[in-house]
Amino acid sequence: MADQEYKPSHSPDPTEPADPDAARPPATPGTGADRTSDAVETVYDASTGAAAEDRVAVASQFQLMWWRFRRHRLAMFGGIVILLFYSVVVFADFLAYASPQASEAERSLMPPQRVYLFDDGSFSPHVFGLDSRRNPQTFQREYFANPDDKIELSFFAEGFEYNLFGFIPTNRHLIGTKDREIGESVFLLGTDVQGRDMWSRLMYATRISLTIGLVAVIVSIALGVVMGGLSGFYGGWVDMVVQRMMELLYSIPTIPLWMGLAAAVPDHWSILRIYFAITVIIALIGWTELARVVRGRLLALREEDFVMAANLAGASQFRVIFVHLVPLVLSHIIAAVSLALPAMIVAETSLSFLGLGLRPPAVSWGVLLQGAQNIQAVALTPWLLLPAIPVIVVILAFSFLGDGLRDAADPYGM
Amino acid sequence: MSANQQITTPPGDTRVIGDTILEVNSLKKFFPIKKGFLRREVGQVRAVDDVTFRVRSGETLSLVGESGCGKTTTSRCILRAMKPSSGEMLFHQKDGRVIDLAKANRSQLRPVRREMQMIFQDPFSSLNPRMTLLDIIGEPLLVNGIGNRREREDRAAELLKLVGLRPEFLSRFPHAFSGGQRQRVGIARALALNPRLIVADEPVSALDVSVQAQILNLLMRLQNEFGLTYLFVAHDLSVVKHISDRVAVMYVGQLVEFAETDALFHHPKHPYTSSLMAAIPAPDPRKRGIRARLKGEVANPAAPPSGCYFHPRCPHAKDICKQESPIFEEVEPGHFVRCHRARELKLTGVPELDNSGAVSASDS
Amino acid sequence: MSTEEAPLLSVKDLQTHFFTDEGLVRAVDGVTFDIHRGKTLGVVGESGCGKSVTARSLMRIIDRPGKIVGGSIMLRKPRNDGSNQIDEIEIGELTDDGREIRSIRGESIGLVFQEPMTSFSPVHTIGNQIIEAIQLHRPLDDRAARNRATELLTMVGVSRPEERLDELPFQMSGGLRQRAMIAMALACEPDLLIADEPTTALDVTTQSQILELLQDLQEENGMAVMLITHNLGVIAEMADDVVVMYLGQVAEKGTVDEIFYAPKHPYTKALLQSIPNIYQPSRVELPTISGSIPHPYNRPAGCPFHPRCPEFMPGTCDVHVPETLVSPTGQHVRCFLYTEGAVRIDREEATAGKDASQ
Amino acid sequence: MLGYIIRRALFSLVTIFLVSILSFAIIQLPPGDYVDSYIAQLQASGTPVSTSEAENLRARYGLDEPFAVQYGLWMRQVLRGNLGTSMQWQRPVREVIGDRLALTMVVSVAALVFTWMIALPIGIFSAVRQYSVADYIATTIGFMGLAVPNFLFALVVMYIGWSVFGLNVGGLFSAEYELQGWSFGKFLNLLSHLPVPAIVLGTAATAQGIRVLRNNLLDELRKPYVVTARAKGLSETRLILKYPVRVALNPLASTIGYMLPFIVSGSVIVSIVLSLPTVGPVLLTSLQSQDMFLAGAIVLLLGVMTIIGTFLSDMLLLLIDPRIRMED
Repeated sequence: MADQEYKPSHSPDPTEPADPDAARPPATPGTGADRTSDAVETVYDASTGAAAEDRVAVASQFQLMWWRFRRHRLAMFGGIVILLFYSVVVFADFLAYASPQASEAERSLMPPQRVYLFDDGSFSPHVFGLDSRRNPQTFQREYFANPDDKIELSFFAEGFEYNLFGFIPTNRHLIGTKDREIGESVFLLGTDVQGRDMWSRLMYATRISLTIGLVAVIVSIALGVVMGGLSGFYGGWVDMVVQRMMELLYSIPTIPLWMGLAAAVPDHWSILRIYFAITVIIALIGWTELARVVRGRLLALREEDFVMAANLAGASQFRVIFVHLVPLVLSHIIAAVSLALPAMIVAETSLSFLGLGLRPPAVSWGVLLQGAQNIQAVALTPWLLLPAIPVIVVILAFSFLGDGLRDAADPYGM
Repeated sequence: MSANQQITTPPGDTRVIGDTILEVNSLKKFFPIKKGFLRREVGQVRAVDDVTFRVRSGETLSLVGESGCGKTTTSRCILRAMKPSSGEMLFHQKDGRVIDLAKANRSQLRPVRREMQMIFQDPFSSLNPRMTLLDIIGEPLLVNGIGNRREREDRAAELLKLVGLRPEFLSRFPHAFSGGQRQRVGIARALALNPRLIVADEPVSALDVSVQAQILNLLMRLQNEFGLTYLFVAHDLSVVKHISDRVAVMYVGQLVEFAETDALFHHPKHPYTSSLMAAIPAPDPRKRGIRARLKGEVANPAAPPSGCYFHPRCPHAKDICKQESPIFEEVEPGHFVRCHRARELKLTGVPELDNSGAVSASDS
Repeated sequence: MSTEEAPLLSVKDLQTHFFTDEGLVRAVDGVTFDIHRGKTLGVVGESGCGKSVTARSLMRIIDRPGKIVGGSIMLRKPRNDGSNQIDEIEIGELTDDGREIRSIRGESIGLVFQEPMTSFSPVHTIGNQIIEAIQLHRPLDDRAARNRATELLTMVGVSRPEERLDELPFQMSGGLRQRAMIAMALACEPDLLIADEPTTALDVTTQSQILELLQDLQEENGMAVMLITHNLGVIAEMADDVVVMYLGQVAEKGTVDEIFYAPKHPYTKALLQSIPNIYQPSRVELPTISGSIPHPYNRPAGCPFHPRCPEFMPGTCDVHVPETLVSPTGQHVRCFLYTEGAVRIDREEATAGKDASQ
Repeated sequence: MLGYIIRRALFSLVTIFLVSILSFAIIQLPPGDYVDSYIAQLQASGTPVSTSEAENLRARYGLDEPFAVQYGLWMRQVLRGNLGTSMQWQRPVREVIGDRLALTMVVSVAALVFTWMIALPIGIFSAVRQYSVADYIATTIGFMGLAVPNFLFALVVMYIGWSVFGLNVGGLFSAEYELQGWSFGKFLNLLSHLPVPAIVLGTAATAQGIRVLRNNLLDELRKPYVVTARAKGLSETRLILKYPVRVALNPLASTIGYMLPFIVSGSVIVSIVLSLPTVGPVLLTSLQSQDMFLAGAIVLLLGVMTIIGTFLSDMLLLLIDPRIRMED
């Protein structure tokens, strides 16, 4: 423990309010917790709001955080968007109506179809079939809607076989076509060069891109918490070494390094192996931010009096770390994770986009966006840029969520 | 230091001041100063520099001094929150065994910790915001394997009542309480293991003035009730005067004076103590008047002056004070001073009240 | 309060509120007092009583979401042209960052803060910051301003002032920084010095040095001082008149003698009794004020002190807001105990003198 | 202070050393070695290579030695300024990337300048007018800037440039200057092409800069010294610029340190999309074709450049923060 009396004088305590009289926000949302009466000396019970007050008094930190978080509209919104996206991860097969690999040169680069919801005033969602012909000048295929070829859409239609949740075999999909070959004639978001359905591919890409981020984050949490924890709790030379490692990784441009490592992943590996290799590469470099957060919090908390109180009570190191410190750092870790996830997703997307990450036949957002590399071509087929939208939306949602979590993580509003 | 010096407890006080509970002998704590790009040690901050005193069971002994004088470091060393550089700290355990805290290792300290607890200054940082009062107060019991869950709950409730809080509060979290109430919780936690010695580090200085008295009364009541020994670290001399039996004054890591409270406040023998007394603003507008103010600033503990550390600020300094360090000696029974001129100087302290309650004439 | 001359500063029914997300905080709620030339007004109160906000309101430096919502702050400022004319300026009506209010800040009213550590910018030298304060209000060139700054540091008892000017705040001790702070506040010889807890962060010995310095300076140039503190000892030592605040309101107001020897408000009385006094015998049970200060968001109805008041009268104190009463001697108290009139105040006074000295 | 500089410089050297090991590891990582690729290349161009020739080659390059020895050999070359030969280009690596490295720096610095030109005023404004409409707009733009990955932003800019204006916004030079030597005209042409990559590259960093500056400034605005300055009678604008902004700039100076790696990283990937003649596209093709000496050299040089940049930003911090300057 550092001696309190010899702290360097130029680091004033940041938690000290500048003006003792200035209105401080209450420690807890909404109700003033300090009102609780002093039992023995005086009975000071306000007649109103006593129930709400008791609720606050016995609320745990996580409840307080949740109350505070709930007031952060953007963060709530971000959270809901994230949940929606992760439900796509779970139900990708159900939401897709065509196999992501089913290609057909005849249907190359179809534009998205317009969906008509009503036919003669009655609800009957349908699209029109497309006729194609090759433009003799440009040799591009051009498509025309055929109003006579009405393709009706139905919900919970039968389609290709898959296992729901990985173990329930089924062939139901959210939408499908009546009395037509499944996945033959509906292309809600158009097709790519090889005539593969963009909508279905996007569903599968979402699954891959979002899980790769999640797995990478889990790996980095493990690394970050262990390294940051060691560094922050033990201080001294352990801290020194970990700090230098973090600085090192911080001062190197990561993308070239990622690219170098990713390029070393052999072509002949299975999709799964590549998936994990890329995850690990991303995580190896991404753990520093988490470690920094954990370390900073631990260093601050280690100096708190309640840690000393626990030590003096005879609590073991183990208890001090896991009962006192870790729960207090946890909320910060959660916040940091929600801010780290988008970085991981961008990393995967970038690498895959460059052709150094996941490679076809794997489908991820980055892989899909490879189709948009040639911008002159994209100008003619703009729907190939569509996968950019989920990337941006997810990252924004994570940023909002993370920001809200970070604010809520400290109920005392640091 | 004579161990048998009798302390007279004030009227109405039921305490029995007993034998030595803690002997601190030549305690030193130096912090290295590192400089340059190799971080070489170029010097030392002598935070605690040869401190010797005894604490008797049942008494309140206060450590006072200006910030940076080493009082907090001393208390942290005694609690073994930090390891002293050298010296002895002999703790007399309940069963009569004596352990040197300075040399004890973690496992040897464990049983002693139950007899020695601490009350903190900051009522906010001293309670884990994630734990209920039950968890906080019950922790010392839990980690020492005392009682089952039910018994711990009963004990915690009892402790809450003892410090003036409602037992229903056990399920609440610290954020629901004001500073004064939190300080009570901290006191309850310190009492959980039935300690004999409590180190209180500025226990009221973070509290509102109107709440200070509540906590001081509580501390004194608990002391009477349980025969607690307090080592009280504070800078507010009015509070120290109010609560202590004996007072040790520190200056730049050293004890400069040590005596019973009344002797020290009314008849200080060290010029520094006298200056401290003179500096206390009295809450009485009719006793105003410029007193001899202490000039200059506290010496730097990394480079203390020669001779007596206080001589550059001392109005009574002579040549000898610049050259020789005075020794800490007993000039009157129970009154220890580190000053070359302790026996000859007539210093003023806080005026004594005569029977009628008026201030005696010795004060201006 | 028997000064013939019109007060330097008259504050009437000042109200400063904070509009926070969680609700409205009436930090200052109808505060009235005068400050006279050459006198020291002590303002005592515990955390959240609004004493600092009051001080900042006088200079119009309330941070958002705070706002002065009512009352008047009248400054009587002597004209600079040598005539004996006095300008009456209503500070409450000046525009926020306008020229007029800026010419009052630093020029007519100086401010000294509690935190000598953080009250100076950490990356500018002390000299830079003091010279700026001089040049803002005085047409001096750099050289002359620097000389003036040296003079100021000498005046507040800083040794080696020339060198100190080029030092950074963190290189100085707390006591020195507080002296430099006072030097800066005095740069333009203000009519009023507001000292907001000037010694709270300092040790007793340094505290006494700083208090002595303030007394000397006041004697020399006859400025008025508004001294804000929670330390009754400091008030007793320094103040001529005293304002006792509780939760944004003036509980009691009078001369320092009246406050210490004839306190009227139960809060003042309780406060005086509950602080340990070095003249009292040790280890006696102190009379206490029960409970703790309510959170500013949860101000009790009626008299704000009623939940803690030993003289609480149910049905009155917790329902109605007490009026401010004035005794013939000019002592103000805001309490229902004295509503029958000034007679009761006089009766109290006869016995109270003895009480306080016991 | 000198101690600090020496410590910092030493640390930079150690970092460079570690980066060089990482770079070398990248060279070594792909299955097979340089000779395999070389032989494959020769055979592809119709020159058969025998096994003994291959062995000779291996011995010559020290490829049969352990990692540490090979690293030593590589470092000896690198320190002499010989970065090896690019297999793909059949030219010394130095020649291949010389100009491109300089242009990488130009683009990165342009992005950094853009970042601060935008982030400074917006950050200050949104802190001073916290919770105003303008603050919300700045914050939202900031979030967008952070959320849109560089390469996507580049794609979108390219797409809009092409589909709306019919322009190819890529590249750093117009076609007529592309292959020419350096001239004043070429320089002007470069300047006219810089804004698009600088904006694309700088946006994310700008967003980060705004957030960092805003947060720092909000912290500083609450400090007592601001009230002190206000109490002197200083006008609000002067006050904010002289005090809190000045103090808040200190952490910003160190921000440049970690922004640089960020920007250089971004430049690699943005250059590929915008086909800028920087090292980015070369790095990509060299990685794809396993031209490992080239790739290793680029990773090493980018690393060294950013480390030097970080060191310089630390020195800048030293210059502007007297507190650090005064220590030891």
